[in-house]
Amino acid sequence: MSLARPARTRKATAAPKPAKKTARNRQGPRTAPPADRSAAQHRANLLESLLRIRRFEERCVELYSAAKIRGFVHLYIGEEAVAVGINQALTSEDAVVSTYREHGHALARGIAAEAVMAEMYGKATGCSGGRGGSMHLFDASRRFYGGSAIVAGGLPLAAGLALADRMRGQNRVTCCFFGDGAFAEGEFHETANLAALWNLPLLLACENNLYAMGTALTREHAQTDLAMRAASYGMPAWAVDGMDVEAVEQASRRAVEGIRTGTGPHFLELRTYRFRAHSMYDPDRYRGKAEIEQWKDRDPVNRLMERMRENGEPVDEELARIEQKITEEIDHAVEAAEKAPEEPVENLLRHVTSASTGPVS
Amino acid sequence: MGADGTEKSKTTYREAMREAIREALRSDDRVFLMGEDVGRYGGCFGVSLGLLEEFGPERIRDTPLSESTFVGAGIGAALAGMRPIVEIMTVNFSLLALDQILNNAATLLHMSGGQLPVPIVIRMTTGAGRQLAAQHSHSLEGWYAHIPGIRVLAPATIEDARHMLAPALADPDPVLIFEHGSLYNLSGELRPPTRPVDLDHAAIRRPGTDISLITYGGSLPKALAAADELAAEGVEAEVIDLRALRPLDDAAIAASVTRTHRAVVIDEAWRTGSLAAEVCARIAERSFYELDAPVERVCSAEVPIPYARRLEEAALPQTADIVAAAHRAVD
Amino acid sequence: MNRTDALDVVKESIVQVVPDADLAGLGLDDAFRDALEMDSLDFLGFIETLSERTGLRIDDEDTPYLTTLSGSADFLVARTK
Amino acid sequence: MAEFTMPSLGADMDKGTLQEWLVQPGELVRKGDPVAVIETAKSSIEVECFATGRMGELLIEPGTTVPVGTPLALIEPAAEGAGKPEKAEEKPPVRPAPAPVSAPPAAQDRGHVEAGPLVRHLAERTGVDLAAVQGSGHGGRLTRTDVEQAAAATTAAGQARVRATPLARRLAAERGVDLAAVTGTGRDSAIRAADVRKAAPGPTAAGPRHLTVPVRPSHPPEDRTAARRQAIAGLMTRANRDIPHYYLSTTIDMAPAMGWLHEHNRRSPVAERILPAALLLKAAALAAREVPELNGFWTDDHYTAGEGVHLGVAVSLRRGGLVAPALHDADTLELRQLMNGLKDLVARARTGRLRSSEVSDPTITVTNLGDQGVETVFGVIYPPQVALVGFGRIVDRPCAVDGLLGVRPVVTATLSADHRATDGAVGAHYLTAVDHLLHTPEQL
Repeated sequence: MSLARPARTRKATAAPKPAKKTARNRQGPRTAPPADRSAAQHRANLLESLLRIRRFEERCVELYSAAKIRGFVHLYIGEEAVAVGINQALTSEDAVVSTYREHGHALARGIAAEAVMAEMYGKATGCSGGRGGSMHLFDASRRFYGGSAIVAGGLPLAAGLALADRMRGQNRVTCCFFGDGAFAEGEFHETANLAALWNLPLLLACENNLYAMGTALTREHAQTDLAMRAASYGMPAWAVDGMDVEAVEQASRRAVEGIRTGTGPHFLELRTYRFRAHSMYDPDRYRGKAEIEQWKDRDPVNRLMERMRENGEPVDEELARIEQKITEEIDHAVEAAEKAPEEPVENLLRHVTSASTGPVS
Repeated sequence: MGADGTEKSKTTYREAMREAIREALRSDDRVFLMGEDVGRYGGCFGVSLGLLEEFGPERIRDTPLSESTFVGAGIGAALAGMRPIVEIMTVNFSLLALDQILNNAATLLHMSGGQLPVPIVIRMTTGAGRQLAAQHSHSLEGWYAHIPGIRVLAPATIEDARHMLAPALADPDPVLIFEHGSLYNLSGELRPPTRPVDLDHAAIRRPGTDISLITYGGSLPKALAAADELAAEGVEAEVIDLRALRPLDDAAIAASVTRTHRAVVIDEAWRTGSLAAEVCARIAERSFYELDAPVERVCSAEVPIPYARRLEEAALPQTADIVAAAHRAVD
Repeated sequence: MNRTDALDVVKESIVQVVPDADLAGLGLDDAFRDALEMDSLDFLGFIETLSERTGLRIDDEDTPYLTTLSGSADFLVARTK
Repeated sequence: MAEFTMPSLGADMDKGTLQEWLVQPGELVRKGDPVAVIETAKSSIEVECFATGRMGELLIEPGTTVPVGTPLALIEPAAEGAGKPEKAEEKPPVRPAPAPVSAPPAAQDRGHVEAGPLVRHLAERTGVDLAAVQGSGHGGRLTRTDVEQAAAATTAAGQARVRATPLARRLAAERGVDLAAVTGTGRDSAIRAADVRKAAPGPTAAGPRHLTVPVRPSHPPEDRTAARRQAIAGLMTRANRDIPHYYLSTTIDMAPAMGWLHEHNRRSPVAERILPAALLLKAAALAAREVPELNGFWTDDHYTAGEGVHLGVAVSLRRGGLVAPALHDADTLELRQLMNGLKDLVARARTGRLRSSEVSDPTITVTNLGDQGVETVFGVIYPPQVALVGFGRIVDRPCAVDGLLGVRPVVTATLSADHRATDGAVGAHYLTAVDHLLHTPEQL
């Protein structure tokens, strides 16, 4: 955890403001980037989205240590600008296919912290009914087609979602998140080829955090310029500073506009970094502390706040408001998850097939 | 052709399958066919011949040789409300898409807590008998029958080739259809269905009292031939066509064994860890006290299927093997 | 959990412990422990089953709420909220 | 040849009904194996045999009621010859006797039979019990020939495992056909259904079929309830007539015990919670160890102390009636074990799956009517036991403790004791011990 975090008990005097505007913004307007007069508000909203993910995951670390959450938990801390920035360009009609490091994608998509937390707890009220856990968050109503824990396994699926839109003439975009590790899988190359060949409305969002688990980019790819390689499939592709949420937003809007106008799939290489281990705790033998510290200097949260300060926007007031709001939100999510019922064991076989509510042969 | 299933007509298994696809494409604009060479080439085994001309390249889609991705794309399209029919050339190639079938198609519904059903149909050719050697001849449908969350069908008759597809497309969950390569040229009269074709039940293809020959897919004609030979020797064999390999129709198997007290299971897959093994286990579980002889199995030899004709024939279950197994149980 | 589901869980839990219990003859507000002649072991079994099925922890202090069908159902509804 | 007889499963039992055989003739049984289900007026009980050997003839059909002591079956002891050296020495020298010193009685440890794997395999296949065969090889080692001869002999006697298909076995059971007398026409001479039908052309195939050998309850349920009532009536009448009871009672402060229990349960998952009844039982058992004069039997005009404290626990059955099976060695069980033992015992008592030893050997009985709301219970002793402990309901009562008046949970403990075996002083000693024990629940 890189940021000095306000104590959780800290109380602000002002009552929390309704989250109306935030909610609209999280869905992301289809219009151009906000005009100057509302730019300050927009940045405050971005800050809130970044912090929501950061604080949620920090709480997950605590809960994991307390054995409330188990299994594999892959934290997104450091990479938040990617999920938040890209979601600015998407509408609620668009689809998202995600990876196993997807808490950030899910929260940025607007899935309630409560539903995600309950899923982390494995409770019946979780967004996957307790059957998925950290790696498999789903919300069909938000067209969030889940965390896939097979590296690159979500890419063909995303191509299919885009294909369905193409065939039905619906002007929607499917965004598929994947990492630099997935770029080495055959399924990425098959999908890039198919999507370009069929001109599918697909945004390929490659989160290049420099490590496929513990294998550095330079040790897994002969040519490390991923955007260039993607471009060889005949699609627009460019690299973006994934630590700068506004840069990500800008690039995503450009790509999504391109896709909506029918120019087929686009590829973004989002250069980013995870501050924590691959999964919860690892020995970090594969990378140096100095490197981590260097990247922490580019922390997307601090970076955005600096920019707000430079513009003379009321950062500290916003921060206090946001921190309190998020703390309450997450406290509530944890409390609800604690209280939520477990899925009864009698329902074990439910959802194996659409018909199965009881024992099946 | 015009075989719409309302009157008798002479047809083949291949044409019946094509007719089923045509009917599906006509009746539901969410349906499309996708796979390697299904369009211009007309399908590796000619099943989709002529469909491109009738329905156009949007709905009869030739894909790159990317099994994992076009099967995955089918799954994605199904999630988005389409009703894709994905053709994989042979079951051996399906292993390149096994990740998508197992990790996505079969699990998404459950993993998402019931939010994401996957109404996809995946068809593929299976089985040996045409001297195609060890990478085009195997019977791996039993592997798929191992997986909860998918339905596995093995149409063995012209009727099932014609009529299983529609209910498969109507199923909200993934359905895999295994078409045995030796059946495509099977020809005969197509009788109109007397009742709705279901995907849950085995069929008695020939009633009998002395022994149950339990089989599916490409081995059905061999089992029927064996039953004829046995009848000539005074042994009345009942031939059970499983039709659905998952879920297995336990009740039909048990009922037949209760009638005959003896069983031979015929499965073109290898014996070890096979569907035949599963059927035997269920007989032991449900019908132990009905058995009047050890259960017999006729399976392929445990060898990659060889090219040479004599060797291939020796590797596969043959009618004579079935007759001999039946005699071991009855005599 | 809605009240109908809660009532079902309560009834199922009773039947689990007292297989031949005549629930049809039991009023919603009857003290079922007496009516069904459940001894303390039976009652503990009932609590165990209820707790297992709902994932709720039920303490000794909660048992006064669990004397009638309707009281038990209310308890479950309140706790699972 | 040992006899397996209708066991006495309680002082009140003078006859029993064989409900079901759990073994078949020819099967090997070990001492302690359950071999039959016996229905008494109180419940159905799996009874064990007390000999090791091969089941011989079954003398009684299921459904038959016979007096206690009636032979039900024969058991051929496994090592009759091998275990008796003097008899072995009488054998002619052609077949040397097994070395008795190096070959301990095989029935107790079959692992010490001297035989190679091939011979063992052959024995397994032909159904020969190696322990019952005399070895003719070096040092009494069993040879292949020994086993083959034994197999031939037993086959001739119809005692080897019969090779028959499952269907044939089922038909034979339904039609009462002895498979040993049927000639098999199947592969390797296995008996098939047709062979059984030929041997006993019973009902046609259209007749009703049962997938398992049917268990015939000897009484319809209503009759059984009445029978149970009758049995209890008989026993209690005899107890009241024969035993000169004396009664004592004391009120015990349960505050420490309940406080401790509350704390324990608050910290434990539901499945590990402990009921007050378990505390009371444990205290009763420990006190019985402390006062052995109350823990035993009055038979033939004298008292015998019990070996260990086997606490009879009175369990009321749902359809009426009462059994008091034993929690074995209750004084040595930790509370958690005792609680689990209690749950298990009550569940099995109510489903009719008690073991015979549980029914026949309690050394002292506890009845805990508190669950049903009464405060004091004076019970009737189960002969030949000499004491019965009763606990009433735990109730809040005003009570003086350390000079102060307060409301405390209390329980009334009573003792009914046999005056022939003890006097009131012993009984008082017992109740005082219970009282002390319940004051230090953490030590229970």
